Amino acid sequence: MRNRQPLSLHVPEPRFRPGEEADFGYLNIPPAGAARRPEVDTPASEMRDMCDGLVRVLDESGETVGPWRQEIDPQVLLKALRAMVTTRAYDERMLRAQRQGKSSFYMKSTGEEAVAVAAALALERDDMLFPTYRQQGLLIARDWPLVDMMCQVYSNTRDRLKGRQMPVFYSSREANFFSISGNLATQFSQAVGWAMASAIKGDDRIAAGWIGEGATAEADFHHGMTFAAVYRAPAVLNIVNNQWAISTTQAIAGGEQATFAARAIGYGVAGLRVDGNDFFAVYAATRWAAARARGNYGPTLIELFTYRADAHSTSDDPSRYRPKGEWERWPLGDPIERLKTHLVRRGLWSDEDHAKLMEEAQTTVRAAQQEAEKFGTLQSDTRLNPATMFDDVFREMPPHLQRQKREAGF
Amino acid sequence: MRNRQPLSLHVPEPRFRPGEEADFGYLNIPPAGAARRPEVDTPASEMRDMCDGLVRVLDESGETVGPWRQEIDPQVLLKALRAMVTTRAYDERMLRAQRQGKSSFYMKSTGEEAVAVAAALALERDDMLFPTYRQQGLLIARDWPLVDMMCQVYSNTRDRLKGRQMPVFYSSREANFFSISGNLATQFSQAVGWAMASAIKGDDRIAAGWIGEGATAEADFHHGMTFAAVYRAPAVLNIVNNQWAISTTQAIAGGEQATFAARAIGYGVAGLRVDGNDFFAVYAATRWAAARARGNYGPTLIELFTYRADAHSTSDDPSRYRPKGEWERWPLGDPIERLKTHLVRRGLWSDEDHAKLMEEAQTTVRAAQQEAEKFGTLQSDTRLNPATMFDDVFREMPPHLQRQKREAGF
Amino acid sequence: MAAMTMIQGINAALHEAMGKDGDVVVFGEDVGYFGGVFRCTEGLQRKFGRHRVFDAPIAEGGIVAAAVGMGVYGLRPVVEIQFADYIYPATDQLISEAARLRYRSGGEFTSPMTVRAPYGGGIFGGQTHSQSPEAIFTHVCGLKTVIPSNPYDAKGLLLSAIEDDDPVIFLEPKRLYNGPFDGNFDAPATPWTDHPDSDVPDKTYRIPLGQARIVRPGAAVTVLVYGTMVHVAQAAAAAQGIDCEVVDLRTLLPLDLDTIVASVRKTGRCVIAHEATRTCGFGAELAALVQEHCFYHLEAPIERVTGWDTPYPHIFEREYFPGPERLGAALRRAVEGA
Amino acid sequence: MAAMTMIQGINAALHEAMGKDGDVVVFGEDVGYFGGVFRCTEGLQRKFGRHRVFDAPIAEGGIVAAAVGMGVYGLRPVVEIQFADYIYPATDQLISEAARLRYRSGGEFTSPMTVRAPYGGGIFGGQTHSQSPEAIFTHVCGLKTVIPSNPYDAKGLLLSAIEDDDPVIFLEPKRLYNGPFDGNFDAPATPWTDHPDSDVPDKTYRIPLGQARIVRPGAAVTVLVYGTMVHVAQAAAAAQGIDCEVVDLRTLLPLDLDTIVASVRKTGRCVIAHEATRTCGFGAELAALVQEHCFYHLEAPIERVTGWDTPYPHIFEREYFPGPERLGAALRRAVEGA
Ligand SMILES: Cc1ncc(C[n+]2csc(CCOP(=O)(O)OP(=O)(O)O)c2C)c(N)n1
Ligand SMILES: Cc1ncc(C[n+]2csc(CCOP(=O)(O)OP(=O)(O)O)c2C)c(N)n1
Ligand SMILES: [Mg+2]
Ligand SMILES: [Mg+2]
Repeated sequence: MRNRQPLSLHVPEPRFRPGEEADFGYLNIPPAGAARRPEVDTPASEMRDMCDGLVRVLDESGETVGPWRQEIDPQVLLKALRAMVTTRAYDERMLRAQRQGKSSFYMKSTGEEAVAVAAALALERDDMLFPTYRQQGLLIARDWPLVDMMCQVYSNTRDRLKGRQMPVFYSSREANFFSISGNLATQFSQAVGWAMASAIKGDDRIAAGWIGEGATAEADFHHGMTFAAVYRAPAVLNIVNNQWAISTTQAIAGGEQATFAARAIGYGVAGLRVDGNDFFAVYAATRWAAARARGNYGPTLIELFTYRADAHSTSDDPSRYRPKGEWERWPLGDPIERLKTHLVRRGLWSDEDHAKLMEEAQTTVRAAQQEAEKFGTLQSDTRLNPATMFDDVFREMPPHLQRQKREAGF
Repeated sequence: MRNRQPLSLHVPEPRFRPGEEADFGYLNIPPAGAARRPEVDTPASEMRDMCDGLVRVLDESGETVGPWRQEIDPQVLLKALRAMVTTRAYDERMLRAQRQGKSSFYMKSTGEEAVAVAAALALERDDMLFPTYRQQGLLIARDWPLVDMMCQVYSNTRDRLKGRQMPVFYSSREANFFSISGNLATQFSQAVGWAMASAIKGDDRIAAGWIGEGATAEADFHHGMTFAAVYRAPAVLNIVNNQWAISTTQAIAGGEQATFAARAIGYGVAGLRVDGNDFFAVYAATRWAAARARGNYGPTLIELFTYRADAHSTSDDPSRYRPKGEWERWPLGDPIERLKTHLVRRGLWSDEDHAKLMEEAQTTVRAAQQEAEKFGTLQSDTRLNPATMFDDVFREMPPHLQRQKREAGF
Repeated sequence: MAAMTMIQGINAALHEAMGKDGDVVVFGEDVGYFGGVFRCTEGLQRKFGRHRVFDAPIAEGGIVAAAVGMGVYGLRPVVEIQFADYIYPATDQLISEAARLRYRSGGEFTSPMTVRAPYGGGIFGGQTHSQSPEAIFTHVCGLKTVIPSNPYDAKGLLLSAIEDDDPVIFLEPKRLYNGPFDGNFDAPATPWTDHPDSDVPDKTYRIPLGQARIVRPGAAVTVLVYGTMVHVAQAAAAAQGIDCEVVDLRTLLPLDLDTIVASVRKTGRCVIAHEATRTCGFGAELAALVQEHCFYHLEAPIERVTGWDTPYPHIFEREYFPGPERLGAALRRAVEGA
Repeated sequence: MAAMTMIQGINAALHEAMGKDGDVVVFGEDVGYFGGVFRCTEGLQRKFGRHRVFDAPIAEGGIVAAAVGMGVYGLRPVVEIQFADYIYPATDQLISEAARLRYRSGGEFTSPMTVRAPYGGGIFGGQTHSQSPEAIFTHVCGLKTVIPSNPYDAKGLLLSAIEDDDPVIFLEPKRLYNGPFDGNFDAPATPWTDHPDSDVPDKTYRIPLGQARIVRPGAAVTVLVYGTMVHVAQAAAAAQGIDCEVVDLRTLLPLDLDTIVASVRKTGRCVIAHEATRTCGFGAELAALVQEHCFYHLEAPIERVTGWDTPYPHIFEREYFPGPERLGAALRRAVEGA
């Protein structure tokens, strides 16, 4: 079997690069309402098709349609809209603050607000969240004080993390929001460990974890999926597929060969592929997965199909690697606009209300900012006490750190 | 949504423990010939069913049946039988040698001979193999000298690995057989790197990697699958599911929720689930995967469904964790017996021939052993020169190692 | 009071910890029904059930990650890494997560886990069943590292490690599991029963982390050791007839510097021994500290007797192992120096 | 001859290596079309094509594993770990595989890879964009560790690293990428152009691994440094008006011990500085070696000036960074000692 053809390496590329016109026509987006809704106790092996489809509830006209449609209390919908609008306003404001030198760094979640807000509202307040740096909407939807978040971003004297973490790596035990790590993916398998612990103790709280599509390539994703599958951990595991990992296309993470939801199939875990810009879809899918977990039927892997509308972070310049205006062309639209359209259509909301809400959000954020800046910003002279730098390495400070603290002059 | 039921942790257990009677009736084993045979360029998404079925060619009567049936030159079949019988005889002999204190350790592949021998014969001699410690059959089928293998097991003066590696961690560049690592799974992703390199250079050689079902839980499995899928690496990736990982059931690796072949689905990689005790099935599946890889259609994940007939290693005592006689009850039988039955049925072989072959294998192995022992065993006084201990850490020995070598008195 | 092997001492500590605290869980590869490849978890699953003692997938990184999550929930996981050589897949979860969690969360979240792993050579394990990776972890702020040298300490230190609210790497000298080993490969194996430190009280007792133990008082030279080398040091001292002060560190981090400094200031000489490779081994830190704190008392260079900077070679264990001869020569150099 | 930044020097080395040897391939996170988050691989994909320069999945362990396999095939992979803080997921493939392969295969298989990673603090990166993990790798036999301190060395050392047949960890002080930094946070940033070592010849040249460089000869005290600290040491010497002999190690392993010993025997005093945490940092090995080889010449304790044994705190970089003041105080202690 000689004279064989030469092999060649396949290197995936994004469809469009700067200078080109983005056209997402190639994506086949099933219509809203098309996806079936299995019972929450359906064996994973009998719902593999859910990994290739797309759970969508809100159609183009703002109607909620299909089996995943469910009645949601208008108060919850309005709370959701407010949380998403506030999240966007917060992001805008904090980006500006970073540009003004008030913080060293910032990361926005623009376009992905529904991913976090819908999940927060679909889960119970005492369920434990293991997020990435792009789910600030979880905290905001849980009514966590913006001032507290801003104090972390500013690393000021009220930063509960004592100036140790880069901006946006929030942590709040009170909000059941796990400390965000700078190391990608690690929280994903930890979430499964937490869920296992809850099951071991016969508790009824479940865990939810998030991971970016790019980070699914890390070991922790595999470990989280394996442990969740083997021990049927009560966990809702979310992959946020926003198409990009800094400059790298989702295809380099394996998105070209299969959906990210399909990863679930290999582990025998229930998988759902969901329109991440559709509040109703994310809410319904999260509810479904939470019910499955609480019923002891095991974990669910949810791919949230969305788009990173803005730069990866303040250190990034997307115009170097992707066309401008991709976001405007994104076929699944803007999660805030879509929820708004629905509410207006139902007569629960109006353009005036919306303008007012945006105005209020601005005011809230600005007020919080003023309050937070009372405790300083990155630029302030009044800073946290550097002596605290030696605390919390261990529960009690061991002798060598006491020596070093003295050596440092504290 | 309060008064929720308490959660509980699911901890998989093997069906049978010592004292119980093993009964594999619960396994549904499709009949030979039942599995379809897709074209080698079939998109992975169109052959997911292959991950749940079982490619089987040899039926109970020793007939080869179904679409995976292919003509194999009788000379190849006889070579295969000889290689498998020799492998088993070699294992027996080396186990005895270890018991006699001639080596520190040994690992048998009893019951899994077809997995290695069929693959070796289905691949080209210049394809690169990245095995685990349980594919000694690869070397034997490639006619690698038993004496050389034994010298490694004995760590004697002819051990090309200079006494550095534990027994059975063979390595042979000449045989395109990669250095076996004591760290599980690492070779799996390395095999994919080798395959990528071959593709980068426009070469036509492919890589084959093996991993135990237990080790699939390691990061390297995920990395290997991800890289193979993304870059369509020309690699044949084998999971040897022999049901056990030392004392741990395959269910703890995730085998309860899905087949191991199904892992392929999540990555969008072609997957095949194969009767690992069926020489014809393993051969045909490996051929199929190799053709797919050579055609630049990408990698294939093959689950070889088999059973670890003997102890994990000479340090292990399976009677502590599984019933005696499981192997006798294993529904897929003994790979050697099954190939023999086929050959006899075709009139290519007879019980006499077989008795003679077993006799010859014994003789060959015994002769090789005598030859190998000329160069010593673990117990011998004539040993490799300890001064060589400092070689090969780096290409050239750096000053600090030269100092240490002197310090050691060399 | 019962004469126990190291394995039994460890097993006893695990039984006590699980009996006392329902939040202690044990998992790892083959630790459940089978009781661990070295039998350290024997009987735990039978006694405490599969929900608290279970086999884990072969994924050290996943095992430690799960333990981090469980710790956040409020459990006290005790995980086993089958061999210290296989701890590397878990380094990211150990270094970036377990060790950093308390700090980065301002004290809100912690990781009270114990990671047990057999380490060290001398059992023909070759380079992947013989390593001593302690120095990698002692370099990581936020981790404690403990290494017992006998059954009594093993039980007392393991109980302290499990009850400690910070992550502890607990390395068990596998060469000592079934009997003391002084580095003399030709001597017949001796059981623990003949050794005083094999008397392990049934009652609960703890040995605080961070306290060294002077196992042999002496005036001529201070010998800093831990784990297997504690026994080698005593043999070397006896063989050389040198009045060594042998200090068993027991905890590498936090280190009992006071005991070390007091001893070296008294003897004026110091020899350090460990099985790990030399360059950047823990002996380097000890040497640096001793000369920083005892410079004006030192009468000879501090000696390091260690494993060579090569992988642990299967067939050359004897030549690789820092045995009594090499240690003895260093002791002579130290006492004769200056 | 052109004035280059460190980034340009590294980029130039990569261009030359790829141009000269068709077996050199470059991959890592965001290194392809984008050219790397620090732009070190800028232009490589355009010049050499997607088959030789490409983005990798976010899996450091997979990246190094693929590089091992490629090395076995016969390629010379140069991989980028986006930040040294993210190298931990790759430790098993680095320690158990790349470092051991030549040894365990009796020299049959090797791993000629170069692993590039920006390291060190000073850019408000917090604990996960500021680490200096060199000591973890210098402890591992089979790995070489190289750290340049200027554009000229960066190019010459990187070329040697790529052509080296053993695995090399190549750590790039990110704080120096765009200009020298002497630890004075208030001083205006200075560009490389004003620095003599920014003159980078267009022609190929190599700086052999294992050779230190005396960047400032002196008689009063030997200062052992590498990377960013080379500049801090010179600033401290100037500020203190102490006649320091500043040795830029450039390669940590293999170490140029001869140069170190000769210098300390001359000065009788030694100060070591690095940004990494102190305990078991590379400074510990240097202190141990210096006292072993220069004991009778030492007139004062060897000083270590390092990052504290805490994670790198985002807001307290200045207090954490071993700057000229702390180094200066140590220099004074060293010269006044005894
Ligand atoms: C272990 C690790 N490797 C690399 C990085 C650097 N890094 C930070 S964010 C990022 C991209 C992540 O992309 P994705 O997972 O898709 O999440 P997204 O930013 O799109 O929300 C990378 C590579 C890191 N933080 N941690
Ligand atoms: C990284 C790592 N972890 C753990 C071990 C210890 N160990 C050696 S073999 C083995 C079981 C492997 O089972 P499997 O992968 O199914 O292969 P099999 O032995 O059944 O062929 C274990 C846990 C190891 N060698 N490497
Ligand atoms: Mg992304
Ligand atoms: Mg197995």
